[in-house]
Amino acid sequence: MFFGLGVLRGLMVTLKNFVTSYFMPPDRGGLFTVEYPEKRLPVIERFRNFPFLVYDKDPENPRCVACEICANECPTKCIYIEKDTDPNKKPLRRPAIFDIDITVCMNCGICEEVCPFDSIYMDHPFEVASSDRLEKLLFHKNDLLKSNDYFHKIRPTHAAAIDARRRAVEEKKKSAAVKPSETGQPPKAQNGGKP
Amino acid sequence: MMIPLEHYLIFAATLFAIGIYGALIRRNIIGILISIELMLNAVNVNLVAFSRSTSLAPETGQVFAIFVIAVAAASVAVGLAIVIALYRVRKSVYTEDIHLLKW
Amino acid sequence: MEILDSIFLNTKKIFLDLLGCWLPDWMILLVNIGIIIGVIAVLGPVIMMYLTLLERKIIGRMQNRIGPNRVGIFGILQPIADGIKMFTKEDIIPQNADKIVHFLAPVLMVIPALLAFAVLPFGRGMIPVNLNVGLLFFIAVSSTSTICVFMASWASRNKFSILGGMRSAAQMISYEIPMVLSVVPVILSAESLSTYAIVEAQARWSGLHWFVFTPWGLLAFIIFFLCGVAECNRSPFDLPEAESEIVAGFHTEYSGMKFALFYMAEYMNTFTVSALAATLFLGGWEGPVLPSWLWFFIKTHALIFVMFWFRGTLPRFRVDQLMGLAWKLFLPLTLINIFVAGGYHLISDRNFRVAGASAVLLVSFLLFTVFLNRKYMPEKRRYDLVD
Amino acid sequence: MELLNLAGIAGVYTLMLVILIAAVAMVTLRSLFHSALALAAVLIGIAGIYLTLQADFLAMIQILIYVGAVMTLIIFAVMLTEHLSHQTVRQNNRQSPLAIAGICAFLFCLTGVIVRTPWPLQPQNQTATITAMELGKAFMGQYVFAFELISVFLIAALIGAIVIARKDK
Repeated sequence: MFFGLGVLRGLMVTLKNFVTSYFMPPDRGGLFTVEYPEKRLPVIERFRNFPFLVYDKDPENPRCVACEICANECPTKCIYIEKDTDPNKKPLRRPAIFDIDITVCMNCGICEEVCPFDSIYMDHPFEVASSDRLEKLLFHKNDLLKSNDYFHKIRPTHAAAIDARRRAVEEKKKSAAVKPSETGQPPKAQNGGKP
Repeated sequence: MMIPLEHYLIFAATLFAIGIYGALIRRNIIGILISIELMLNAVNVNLVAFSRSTSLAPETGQVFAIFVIAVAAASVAVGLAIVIALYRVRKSVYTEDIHLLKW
Repeated sequence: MEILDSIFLNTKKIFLDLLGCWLPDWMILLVNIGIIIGVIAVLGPVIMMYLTLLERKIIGRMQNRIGPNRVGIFGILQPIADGIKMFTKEDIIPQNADKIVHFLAPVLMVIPALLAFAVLPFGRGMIPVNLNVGLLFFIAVSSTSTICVFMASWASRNKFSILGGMRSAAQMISYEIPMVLSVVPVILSAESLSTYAIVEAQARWSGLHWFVFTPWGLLAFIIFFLCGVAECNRSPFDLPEAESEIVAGFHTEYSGMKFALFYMAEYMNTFTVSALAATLFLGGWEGPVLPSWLWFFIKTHALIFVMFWFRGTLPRFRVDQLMGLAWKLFLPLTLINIFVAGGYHLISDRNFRVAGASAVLLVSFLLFTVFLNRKYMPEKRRYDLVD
Repeated sequence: MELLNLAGIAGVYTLMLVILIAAVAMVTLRSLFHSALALAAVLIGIAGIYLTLQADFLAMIQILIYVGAVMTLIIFAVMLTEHLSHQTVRQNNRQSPLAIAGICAFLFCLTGVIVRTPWPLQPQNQTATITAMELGKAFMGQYVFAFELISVFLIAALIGAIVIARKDK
């Protein structure tokens, strides 16, 4: 039918777009770009970035027992663990060295899933860029250790579920301990499915 | 801006001479066509210079000049069409290679 | 409003009188010409810089994004940043390129773009040179840029640029003819080739008196504007520098300052073509309240907005569609338009001539678009669902 | 003010000199593309000469038709036929000294004639600028037949050129 009608209809679409971009709110045709450094989108809870180690009371004894399951499971092999030894060379259940190479880690979260002792979780801050490629991007144990209440701050529901489960295990162990049961068995924390 | 008529005529004459020189020594047909264009332009300058200073109705020279421009444009169009057709057949535009009446 | 209207003229007059007391009078003449040349030499590049920013902002807003706003408050300094980038970029000349012609092409490309400013009537009494063949001067100057395109494409010895050069030369020639013919009705009714007289002719009529409101004027305006868009190789007609097909057309082998010159020439052409379209059809500096030079800039920037709008919307033309549009639609329409404009002036009865002219034009438009083009028109796609 | 006139006249003579240099360059340059560009320079120069002769409509027509269209045709032809391998081929035949002698003789007697003949000057219309109005009247008045004939001639040339240059399938 008319020769130029399709062109005019197309032009009207862009004109509407152009005009509404000034007046309308973001969801009805307005601008929705967030200008990154000044304004930021809130990080959602399940956001996954590089892992971190959780400690309950003091950084000296983290939950991690250096069982190296996460190091073996890590697809890119970016975790390096060395067991701590007490003065007379008897291995202790604590990591002396716990290094994660950030440049290699791909934030897959497998270490979080396989860890039987709820000690390694994925962190939120993603601005870890630095000029020195080797030294600054190899996180050592003291860079990774963060308190449990930090865990509660960044992932409230997930942390609460974890703590509830740990407390249940504690009670069951305590009630079992009340009955005469053999000692020295380390509390086997069920590695229940992630809530 | 009083430039005597003779100066324009001498200028046009030298331009015409350069055109003839070009047409004589060029081996490439398009080179010859270009020199003919130059000669036509020299003639145009003469026409306009004469009509402005000697004729009673000064616009006749320009009318002639416009007709010359039209004819020159037509001649270039046909000339170059022939050159392209020639090039397609003989693969060369040099005057020495085109010496057979029939090919 | 009179003071505001001729504010620039008065300042120039005051400045010249100031100089007058100790400079001989012929020197004043030269200074006057110097001022005009200076204004154009500054106005051209500044307009070009801020057109690039305007374009990126408008197209950004059409795509629901903001466009440059980091350099300066609203991206005001972005063109300066682009300029510095263009200056500092390395200027590579291909190894077996033809050095002189490679260097000359961008320079000669900018000259016609700048010359075209000389005949634009910026305001009442503010026309750089009031040639009585002003319009013809504009068309002649804008037609010389074809040679610069050839020089650029031939000198860079590169297949892509030669292809781009041939395509853009073909496009420029085939869109120049409808452009020249679409201007004839305007000359016919304004009885003069000088752009200043054309604007005054549009001011003299009573009532809404721009040429665009006459039937032949509207058609001529649309065709002139579209040919202008094609003349500066912009948006829907930018096949010669289509990034997807032939890298960057004839300016593939150019970088740094030379590319900036090509870029500047294109944007200055955009400004001058829309300025001339505004002068010829929308009554140049003619406007009720605002000062005359402001009206001129408002109309020109409205047309420039339409050009950017095309770029934000329309896909690129194929080569045969491009040529088909120029030769099969625009050329016949402009020829018929000249006849209709002639008839329009002979008939004195007002509404009969408007009805008659628009009827003839509509019929011829439909004739050329629907009936003759039916073979090439893509048939309507129907999506019948497979039940 | 006479200084300005002098400058103007000097300008015209320099323009003439520039045109002659460009014409010589056009004839002697090796690569055809460069000589085509020299021709463009000559044509623009001659448009300038028309301006000094107060023929501004003709100057614009010259730029529009010659530099806009004819040059494009010539450059198209040069591009279609020039092999880059031809750069080494000699562009002109051996007769240039002979040609120069002949041309100088021709030029010499021509200038002799120009200088000696008393041209019947009409000083009164020296300053009248021929506007498009008078040209239009001349075209539609005295030369209307030639005007119609030239359009037929151009159409014939157009069709002829297309037929010759077209690849006959």
